[in-house]
Amino acid sequence: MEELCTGLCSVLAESGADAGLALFLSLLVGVLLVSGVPLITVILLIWIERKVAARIQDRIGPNRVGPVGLLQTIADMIKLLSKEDITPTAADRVLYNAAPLVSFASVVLIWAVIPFTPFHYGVDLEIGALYFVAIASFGTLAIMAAGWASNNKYALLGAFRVVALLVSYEVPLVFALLLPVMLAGSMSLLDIVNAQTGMWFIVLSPLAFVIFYISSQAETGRAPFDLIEAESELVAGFNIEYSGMKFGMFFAAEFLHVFTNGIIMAILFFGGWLGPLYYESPLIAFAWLGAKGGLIYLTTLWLRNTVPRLRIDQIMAFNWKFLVPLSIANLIAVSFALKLLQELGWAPRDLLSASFGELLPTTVILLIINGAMILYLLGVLRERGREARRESHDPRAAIANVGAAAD
Amino acid sequence: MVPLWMYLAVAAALFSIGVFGVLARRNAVAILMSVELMLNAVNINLVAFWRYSETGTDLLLNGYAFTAFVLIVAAAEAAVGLAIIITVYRNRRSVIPEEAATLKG
Amino acid sequence: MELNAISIGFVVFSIFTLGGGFGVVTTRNLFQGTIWLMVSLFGVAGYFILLSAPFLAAVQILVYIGAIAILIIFAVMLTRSVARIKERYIRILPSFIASLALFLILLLGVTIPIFGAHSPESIPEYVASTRNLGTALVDENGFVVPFLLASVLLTAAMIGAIFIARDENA
Amino acid sequence: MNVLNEWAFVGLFAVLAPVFPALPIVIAWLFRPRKPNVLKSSTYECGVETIGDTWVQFRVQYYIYGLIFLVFDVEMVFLFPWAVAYNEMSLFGFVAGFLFIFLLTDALFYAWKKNALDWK
Repeated sequence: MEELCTGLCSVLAESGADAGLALFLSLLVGVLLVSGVPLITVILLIWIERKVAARIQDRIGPNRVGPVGLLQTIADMIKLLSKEDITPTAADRVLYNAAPLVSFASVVLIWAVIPFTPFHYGVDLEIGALYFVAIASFGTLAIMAAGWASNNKYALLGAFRVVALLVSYEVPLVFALLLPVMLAGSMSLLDIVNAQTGMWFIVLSPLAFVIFYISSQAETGRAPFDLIEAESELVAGFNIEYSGMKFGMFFAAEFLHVFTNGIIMAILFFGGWLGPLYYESPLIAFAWLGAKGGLIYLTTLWLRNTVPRLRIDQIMAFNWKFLVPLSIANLIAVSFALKLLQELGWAPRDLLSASFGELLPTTVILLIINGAMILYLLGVLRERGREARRESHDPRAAIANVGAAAD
Repeated sequence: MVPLWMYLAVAAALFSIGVFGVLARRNAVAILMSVELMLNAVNINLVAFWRYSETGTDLLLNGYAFTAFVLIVAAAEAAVGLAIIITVYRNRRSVIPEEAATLKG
Repeated sequence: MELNAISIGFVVFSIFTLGGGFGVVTTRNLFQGTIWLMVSLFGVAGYFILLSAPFLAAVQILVYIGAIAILIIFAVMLTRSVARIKERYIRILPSFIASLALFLILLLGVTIPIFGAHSPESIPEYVASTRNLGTALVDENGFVVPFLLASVLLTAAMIGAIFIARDENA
Repeated sequence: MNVLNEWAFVGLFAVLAPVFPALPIVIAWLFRPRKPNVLKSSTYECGVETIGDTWVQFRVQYYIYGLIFLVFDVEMVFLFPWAVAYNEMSLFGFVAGFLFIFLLTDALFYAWKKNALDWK
């Protein structure tokens, strides 16, 4: 929105408005334009989510309101608006009401730094990638506050479990995020996209993408990590005491968060708007970003509807004993190999201007390293799976396992 | 721009609030939170002095880097301090520092 | 001090910082105290942005609101006294006088020497970026020793805290 | 746009972002029925009376996870600048960063060996 802002700003200033006021107004228009994108998509996302889930489960899904059920979300919103909003007497009113707002706002705020096209973006912060992680921590605190302010045992227990899950999976997420930052030599999301002109980062560090994908699936509380809404075990988790529109806000935030993470992954690893003919028109660039983000989003929906939920001890063990060591090892391996190549002069030091040909030797070597790591990991996982199956056939071990799970 | 002394005045006020909390609160967790306030007041000063120092052409990073180190120390302090509080609570069912003074002769 | 975005930001963040600080030392409820602490530290992050150190601001939010707040809340829930602490404060009047005196001394001692000096016009236009910090951190003439010492400190803190907090009976 | 204008944008965004979810809630507040009664606004507990205080005791494992997370999170204070400067640094710089990560990995390894990573 930069050019629009400065353009509007100068027009307003010429028409005799105060310079500060002109700037404020142009910023306001920019904010409304940028925030409009997530707010409009979220209505569509809920419909897509339900339709995809229905198709996977061999149902039809919403099909009554509007063409192919497109207006179902609007109908649901009207229903939620007319619902009575119950605030428990024991609740801490201020925090109870603020929590859903902060939860939703923390997701919308991420969109401020997302570059839609080479020229259309809210802001290009020097610390864009870090901003994305920092803003997400507000969401965690909001969940904690919601659980506590409800003044309900189940809400608090649910919030504790969710927060433990969220903070645990943030560690591999940030370690995986370091790789695109390292390759591009910048935290600005615009620079990260531009650095992928020669080669997408998914090719340079596929393992980092896998780690990022898994942990962002956990960050958004999706299956197989959906402890947030494990309705069969936790009554409803941290949002048990919420009703009406406030309850709806937590859900809207979750749906939007999944899609936002898809877009972020498209930017970090799939070259954002880069694709054939992207320079022809901003619309094509925007379409590329939307297509890539949408595709990643669809795979998360697919996962959500096919994979069963894990127990919390399994989730934690998977994170701390597998994902975190793996993400550290990946960071060290890739950074070591790349530094060695740079010292030998085989890899360019500046990816922003490196072409495809210059990057080819680097790509091949990094791919070999990543491939070797992935093969080794698959071997480890297969062995663990075999062990687990053997244990589950042994009745005594099975009983011991049940005892451990019940704790 | 805001003049430097205003940042320092706010930092001084924040530090004094922290001191009051450390002196007057009874709960160990509250005391720890007050200590965090004091550390952050120091950080405001560091960054403000860093920003307003006249460097000429070369870049001085001392204030900037020092703030990052203070942040790390604050985090380590919080982690160990809270762990101690939890352990003392588990053994003595109390979070009041005066009541945990068993080493006193 | 004319009215512009920076001065508005300064006033807003001052309210956040000091108001949050008052909240921390006055609320009886430790959970609310934690939230107040986060309000205060958010204000500090705002100062960092005004002082052209956005990286420190982001890190402040990441470390405090993302991690330390969660840790304090966990600790509050773990150490909830069965018998509530009756009185909130001890030595309230002496503490108040002491901290007020300290504030006045700090204010006088800090502002008088620099009042009028460092006029806003003289501050450097160009400020260090995150890249400069990164280069300096691993430079042998820069901060490489403190950089590694920080790692040792964090390792020691983590091992120590786990050793202390671990419940051997469980 | 200079740097502070960018942050003014983010600040304005941060002010407006909570307004979007607040709007439907306020609209709902205008239209929704209000029929509170004691049972409805009491704490939910599967239809029975709430026993005891909400604040049940929690296991220390939550704290341990929070602690390890804190240490890794704080590590990012240095690792992000390191990653940004990565392309320009010499082998020495890389080794320093490697040592930094390696020391932290030690702590994780210690926690693993002491079974502090197990959910119990």
